[in-house]
Amino acid sequence: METHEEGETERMVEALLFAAAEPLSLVDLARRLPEGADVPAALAGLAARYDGRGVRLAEVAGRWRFQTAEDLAFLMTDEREEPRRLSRAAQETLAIVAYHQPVTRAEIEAVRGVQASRGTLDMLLELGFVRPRGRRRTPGRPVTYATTDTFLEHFGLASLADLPGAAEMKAAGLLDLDLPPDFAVPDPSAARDDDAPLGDEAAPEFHTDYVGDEG
Amino acid sequence: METHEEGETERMVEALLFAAAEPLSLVDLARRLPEGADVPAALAGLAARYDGRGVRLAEVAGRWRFQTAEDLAFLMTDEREEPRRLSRAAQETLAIVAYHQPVTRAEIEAVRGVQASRGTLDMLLELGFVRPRGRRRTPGRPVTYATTDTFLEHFGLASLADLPGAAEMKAAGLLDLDLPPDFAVPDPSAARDDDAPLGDEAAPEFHTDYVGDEG
Amino acid sequence: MSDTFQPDLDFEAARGAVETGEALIVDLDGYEGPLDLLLALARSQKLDLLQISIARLADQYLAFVREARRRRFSLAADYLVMAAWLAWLKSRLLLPRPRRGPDDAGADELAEHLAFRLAKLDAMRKAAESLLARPVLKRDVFARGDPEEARIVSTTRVCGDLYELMDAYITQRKREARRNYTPRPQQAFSLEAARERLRDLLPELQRWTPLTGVAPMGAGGGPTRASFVASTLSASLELVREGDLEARQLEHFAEIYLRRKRAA
Repeated sequence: METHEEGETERMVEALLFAAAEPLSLVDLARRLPEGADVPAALAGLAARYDGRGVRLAEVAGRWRFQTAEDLAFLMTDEREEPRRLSRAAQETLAIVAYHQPVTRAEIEAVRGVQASRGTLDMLLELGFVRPRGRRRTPGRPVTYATTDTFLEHFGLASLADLPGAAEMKAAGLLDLDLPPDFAVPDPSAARDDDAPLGDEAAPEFHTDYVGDEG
Repeated sequence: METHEEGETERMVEALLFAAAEPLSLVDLARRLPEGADVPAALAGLAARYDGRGVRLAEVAGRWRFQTAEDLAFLMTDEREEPRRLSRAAQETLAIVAYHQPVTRAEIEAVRGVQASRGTLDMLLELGFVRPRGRRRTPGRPVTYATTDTFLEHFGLASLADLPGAAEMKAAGLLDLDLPPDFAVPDPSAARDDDAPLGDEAAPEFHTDYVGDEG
Repeated sequence: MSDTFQPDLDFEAARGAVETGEALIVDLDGYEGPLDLLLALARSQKLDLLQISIARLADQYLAFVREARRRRFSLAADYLVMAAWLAWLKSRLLLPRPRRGPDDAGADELAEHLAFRLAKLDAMRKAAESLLARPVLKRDVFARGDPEEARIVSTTRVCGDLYELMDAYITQRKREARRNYTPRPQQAFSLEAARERLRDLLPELQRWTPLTGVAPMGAGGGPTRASFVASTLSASLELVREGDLEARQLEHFAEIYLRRKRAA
């Protein structure tokens, strides 16, 4: 029958090994435990306690750590569906689409000041956050992009009108005083809808500028 | 007596939770386990098994994780991170958001009786404890704020229902945001929303024999 | 309500409070506004905030404000507004109750509301304390320090973060606002030059040749390719009109082909 002290030492070793970022040696453990603690006995107790469990106590090169039981290793190979964190570039592009929709690729690039890499917008399309929405009635008839319902759900918004505006950005400390006085954040829910729908290519409206915007 | 399957499910859940870098939900666990595995039963079994140990099973933000026992915090000197100290204003603001959510900035200011200084809410937003949630359907459509899963995980809360003292405060009417229409304590911060009464205006009932929460 | 504010503070009441021996520590730095100060005073009066005497609280507050003024502390306006209101409220509380009109909130009711508001702030303050007293992650309790290599991560978490989205947006808009444009003067391929060049090329255009092949490629510093193409197109249309060239396009947006007009 183990004494109270032995039980306590075992608990402490258990907690230390659990929270440690790397395997701990006997010396490491002894240094962090109250003086006189019987570390080997505690390790032996723990090893017995975890015997046959989903996790076991293992000694690796004189250091101790918890590791998954060998027969359950198959559980650990499952890596599907990692939550994809958006890259900074994707986050920025998504933000511009959200606030300026409907927006063309060229307009996104104008705000970002860099060429939107093809991949960024494609990734947002693939993730279902952004969709092609229509064509701007301007020369070249560029495709415009807008956000999707998935976007709203993902960010917990009831509607586009719920996107925080300039006042909230200011409240959140994001707006500095050194911005131009005419600085404004567009309200996407109030955006005018004068784009041509997608897929009406059959009805040409332009006769003079079909040379396109090459170059 | 537990069956072999139950024991195996418990081992697998144990292994997964030990290996996980963050709390896992029932769905996360079920997805990795053989079909038909009784995850809640396995969690209950694990909770009992680890009761009183150096590591214990905790539910945070509706997800599960193993964590070291609270009474062993003194051992964890190497792992401890010096948390960013919250100012008193930030602490109070966080409490108001937590207990009143969704809540607008004006409502926070009304409870505190002072204008929110810049930096208070942004710090909470930046720490990831608070997030913009939507807009109140009232004139001006002010943005509402709510707490995040990070908040629950940080403070070890299974859900918002576990906020300390919330039930008592609610019963005492202390969590109502609706101030009676004739409530006229001068409030410098109220200038911005002086004509936007929130929600229903039924005057709360006052009983002079409220049991104070200290008495 | 503003018409009911008394412009003058009720200093008699304040003096009374001082004479009753209320210990006053005038240190405004410690308080976050008048409500906070009132709460501190109320707490010193009674533990149950809903049982406090608002008249006495008003006295305490006014005495505090008066003391602050005597020591020439500058008081923020909201402290003075509160003082005026409390002085008014106290006078109403002490007066024999007048017949009330339907819109006239009773002084007792206002006093109750104030007590309730203090209780509310107090509740939140205690809530903050009890939150911070909880076992906090990485301070009191610790998660696994060395999770497995093959990361077992939660997939049901929402990773969309509105704050990050706002931040991403505004960072760019700031960048945009600060960007200095130094527009280079556009060099255009003049129509004259295009005509001249096309006339020179006419003998070579015996077969249908795509416009894009006829227009100069453009490289280095000169006009852009778009300008070359546009001017060449315009020049070719002029030559068509003059009867020296033929142009053809099979469908909208398709390539335009040019050919020297054969002599009739």
